[in-house]
Amino acid sequence: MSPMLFVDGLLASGAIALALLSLNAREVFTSIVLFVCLGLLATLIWARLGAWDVAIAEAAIGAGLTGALLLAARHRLREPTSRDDTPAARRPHVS
Amino acid sequence: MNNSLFGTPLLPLAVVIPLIAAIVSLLLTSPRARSITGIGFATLLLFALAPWLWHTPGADLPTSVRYALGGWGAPLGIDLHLDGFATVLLLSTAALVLVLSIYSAFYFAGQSQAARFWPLWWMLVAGLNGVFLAADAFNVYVLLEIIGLASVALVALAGTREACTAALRYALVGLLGSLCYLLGVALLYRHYGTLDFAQLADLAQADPLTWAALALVTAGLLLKTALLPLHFWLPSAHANAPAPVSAVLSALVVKASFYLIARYWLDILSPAVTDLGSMLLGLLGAVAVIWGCVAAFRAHRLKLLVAYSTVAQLGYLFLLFPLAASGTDTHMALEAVVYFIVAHALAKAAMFLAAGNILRACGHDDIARLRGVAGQQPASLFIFAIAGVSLIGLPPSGGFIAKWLLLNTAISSGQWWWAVVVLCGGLLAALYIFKVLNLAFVRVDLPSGQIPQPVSAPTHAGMTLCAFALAIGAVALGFSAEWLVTLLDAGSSVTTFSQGAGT
Amino acid sequence: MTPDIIYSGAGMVVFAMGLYGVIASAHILRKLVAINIMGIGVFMLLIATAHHDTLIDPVPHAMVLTGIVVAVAGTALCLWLAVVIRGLEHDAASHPSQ
Amino acid sequence: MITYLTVVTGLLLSMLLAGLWRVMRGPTESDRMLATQLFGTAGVALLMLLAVLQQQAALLNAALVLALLAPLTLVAFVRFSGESR
Amino acid sequence: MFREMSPSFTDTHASTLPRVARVLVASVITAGGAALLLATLRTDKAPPELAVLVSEQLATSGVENPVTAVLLNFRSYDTLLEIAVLLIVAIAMQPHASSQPRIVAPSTNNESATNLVLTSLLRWLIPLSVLVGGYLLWTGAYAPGGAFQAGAVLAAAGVALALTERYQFGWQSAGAQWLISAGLAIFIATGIVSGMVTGTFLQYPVTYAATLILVVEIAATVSIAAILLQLFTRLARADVTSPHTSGASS
Repeated sequence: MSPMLFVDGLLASGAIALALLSLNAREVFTSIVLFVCLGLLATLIWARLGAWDVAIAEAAIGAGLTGALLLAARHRLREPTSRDDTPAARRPHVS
Repeated sequence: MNNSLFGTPLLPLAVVIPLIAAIVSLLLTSPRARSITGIGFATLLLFALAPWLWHTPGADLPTSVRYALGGWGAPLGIDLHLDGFATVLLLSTAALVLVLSIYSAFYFAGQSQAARFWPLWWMLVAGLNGVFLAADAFNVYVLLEIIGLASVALVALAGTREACTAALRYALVGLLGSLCYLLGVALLYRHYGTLDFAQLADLAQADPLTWAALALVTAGLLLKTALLPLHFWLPSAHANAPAPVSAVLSALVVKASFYLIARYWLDILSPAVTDLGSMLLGLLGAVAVIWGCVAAFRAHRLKLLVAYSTVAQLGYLFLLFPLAASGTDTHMALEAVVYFIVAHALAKAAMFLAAGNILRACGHDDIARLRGVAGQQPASLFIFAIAGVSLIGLPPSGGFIAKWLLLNTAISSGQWWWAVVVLCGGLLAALYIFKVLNLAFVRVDLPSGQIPQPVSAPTHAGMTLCAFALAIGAVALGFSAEWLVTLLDAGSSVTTFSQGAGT
Repeated sequence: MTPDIIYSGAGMVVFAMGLYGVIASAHILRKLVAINIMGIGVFMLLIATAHHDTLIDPVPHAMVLTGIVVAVAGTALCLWLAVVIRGLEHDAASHPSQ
Repeated sequence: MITYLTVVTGLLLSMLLAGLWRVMRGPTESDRMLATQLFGTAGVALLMLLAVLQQQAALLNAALVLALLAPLTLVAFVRFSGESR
Repeated sequence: MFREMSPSFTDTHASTLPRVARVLVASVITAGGAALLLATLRTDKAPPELAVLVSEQLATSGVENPVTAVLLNFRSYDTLLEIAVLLIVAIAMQPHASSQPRIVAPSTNNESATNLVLTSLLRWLIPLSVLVGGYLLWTGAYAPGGAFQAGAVLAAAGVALALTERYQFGWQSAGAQWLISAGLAIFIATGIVSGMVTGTFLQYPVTYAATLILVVEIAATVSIAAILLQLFTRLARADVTSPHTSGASS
């Protein structure tokens, strides 16, 4: 079944490409974003290989929670005052 | 599934009791109740394992015992497995945990970390016992994560920047090691279609994929055992942790991953082991012995010195592989190494507790500033000296017997060069131990009225007593060689998986 | 070329790249991303192993599920330690007397 | 029909991977973040196609979870990167 | 070169490794990886005997989804320990502020911005996530889904709630302690009780297997969700802590 083989090739090479790009990204933020994308692609690969339970878990944890965790940590590692919990230290939101 | 064998129904208790203890101490709110239940559970654990303690070895204890969790049996379910090797380690863990729990109850008294210490402590114990009983490759991965993450959290309890940085590095190394191990397990599963140790031992052959899996498993475990080129994380982590945590890390945690390496090399994947690989491990061990001693000698802090000494002592353990590879002396080499593990566990725990007491009393553990400290801390220095006797391997101590057995094996297997390493290691250990003692026992003539160092926290007598008990244990081990060896013989040898396979 | 070969190979390549990333990169978040990428590589190998022509082996799937949860736990602990160290560094900078 | 769906899957996948270009190029963090949302949306579609291809209706669960949780990273981004704009 | 394992927090793209070391590491990994690849692809996979065994025993496991059967019956010991792993991290990240009576409380931070788009999105997202979480838990017995997935989705709902900044979570409260330890506690209790009946730890009586697995799954879901949510809120500082007590220091 050659069309499916094409899909397989795309998924696998896409995963390799995303891993490579994520590891070589110029900024940490891009690295995180590309990792989240890799998680999404991994979800597709698990689904393709019949690992449906794993696909659901990966969609929830790999693509959702890990990304949020990494972004939250990046925020706290960057902010100038890391411990003083004063409201002034909080940043306004995108509006 | 011969679960009815003597003592076996209680086998899961070795893991379940610590887990329950963890939950209970998490839910308790009173610090006092927490430490009392901690000591209580430690006693309970020791008594649950007591059937093996008081058993006349060799009489009717089977060479190896299996317990099918969930009742499914090996390939489908997960088994527990107990033999002489595991028994010795389980018992020494239980004994050490009891003493260290008592010590910790004093150490953390009135401190806010206690709320997190006790649950993490019990999780760590559960992981250790689980590894010693494990008979499933993937189960070991989960247990390694339990041990790794609990250790990291315990190191971070010290709360200083150095401790947290060391903990973070430890965590990264731990995750890296686990993933290498997991890849190895994945390859094994792919190749042999099973995760059970006994089945793997049956099926294993010498082919490229098995070599790759063995290399990955070994690399992952070596990272966690901190054999020389991969030891970079150990000194800072062990030196910056709270004293009882340092003690358990050096005494037991690194031994757990060594235990697994020994299992994989001598038993589970033994057909794939080559002489070259064994030689390489032995060589790395030998370099670790020498280099660790030199680094310990040059360390500026007392706890760092003790931590580097762990790097050196771990080196001896890896002499097991070339010595066992000679074939005829596998059992003898294993005896020596198991003896060494127990002796080192006791001596090193005692030493870390003594160092912790000194650190607590003086407010620092800068070796240069410990001049004449024996005047103020005679008990701790005395304990340090006794433990040092065992580490150096002077008679009459557990360390002496362990080294004697190692030398014997080395000579009888015709690999005399390892004997030279053992002797050199002992000599170098004497150097750094005596350096400390020499400095500490110097009489300092202080100007009158000047108190040398402010006492930052009083050391409870119980803490000294615990350290003393461990040090005495390390020496007493030298007089009870018979008992330990027969206990080990109850499981006949390490190769119980390949013998007892075929279930 | 079967899916098994494609994805097993890709999994190992991804693992190797992640390994390089862990060793070579300095930033803690990059290291953690690299460790998670290694994890994805292992999981890919396991799930490709589970994929047989006639039936699908659930055991590696269970292993991967366990692995995913363990990975997120480990990542969270590392991130937490990093944040704590950052806070302690900041304290040391603002109260140099301590 | 199966072939047709497979071809559609392949096409969708290549378009999804083309979205990488935006993640790489940026220039702002928001651009990159939005590109991941494209990944998420296309991922949902692909999961549903795979559900039909493999005749595994339960795979729709995965699509559902992905659709629900893909915005989570975006929300976290909005919350945590006030300074980008 | 291994000293460089000490991580940094400043984003310097260039790694701190010297170029020679990087090339060395890269070539070692490439060589090792190539050997591994070759060894793997040249060796045949083992026949799926274990998969056959699982499908044979599926009827006695109490559930129809083979992955759930493996996770919660055949290899339940692994799952038990895995929940312990999560609990360890939760304990490690616990705050130690003393006065936290409730798990969830309205935020005291009155500057919490009200972003209209965000709140209205989350108003839809959160109830739906809770619904899907419950659905995944229930469906896990016979279709893909189960405790982990449900727990993760529920945790995600909580994360969304935390992101609104309208609520704070008190993880030191007694309720939270029970919540995060319930999964492990009930798992062990089930294992012991059924072990008393059947004689083997974690062996469920066949007739009650389905019920027992469901009980364990519900408890595990709750704990997994609570723990994952705790991990996030501690990192994002959306929980109740008095200032200057964050961190592992005392």
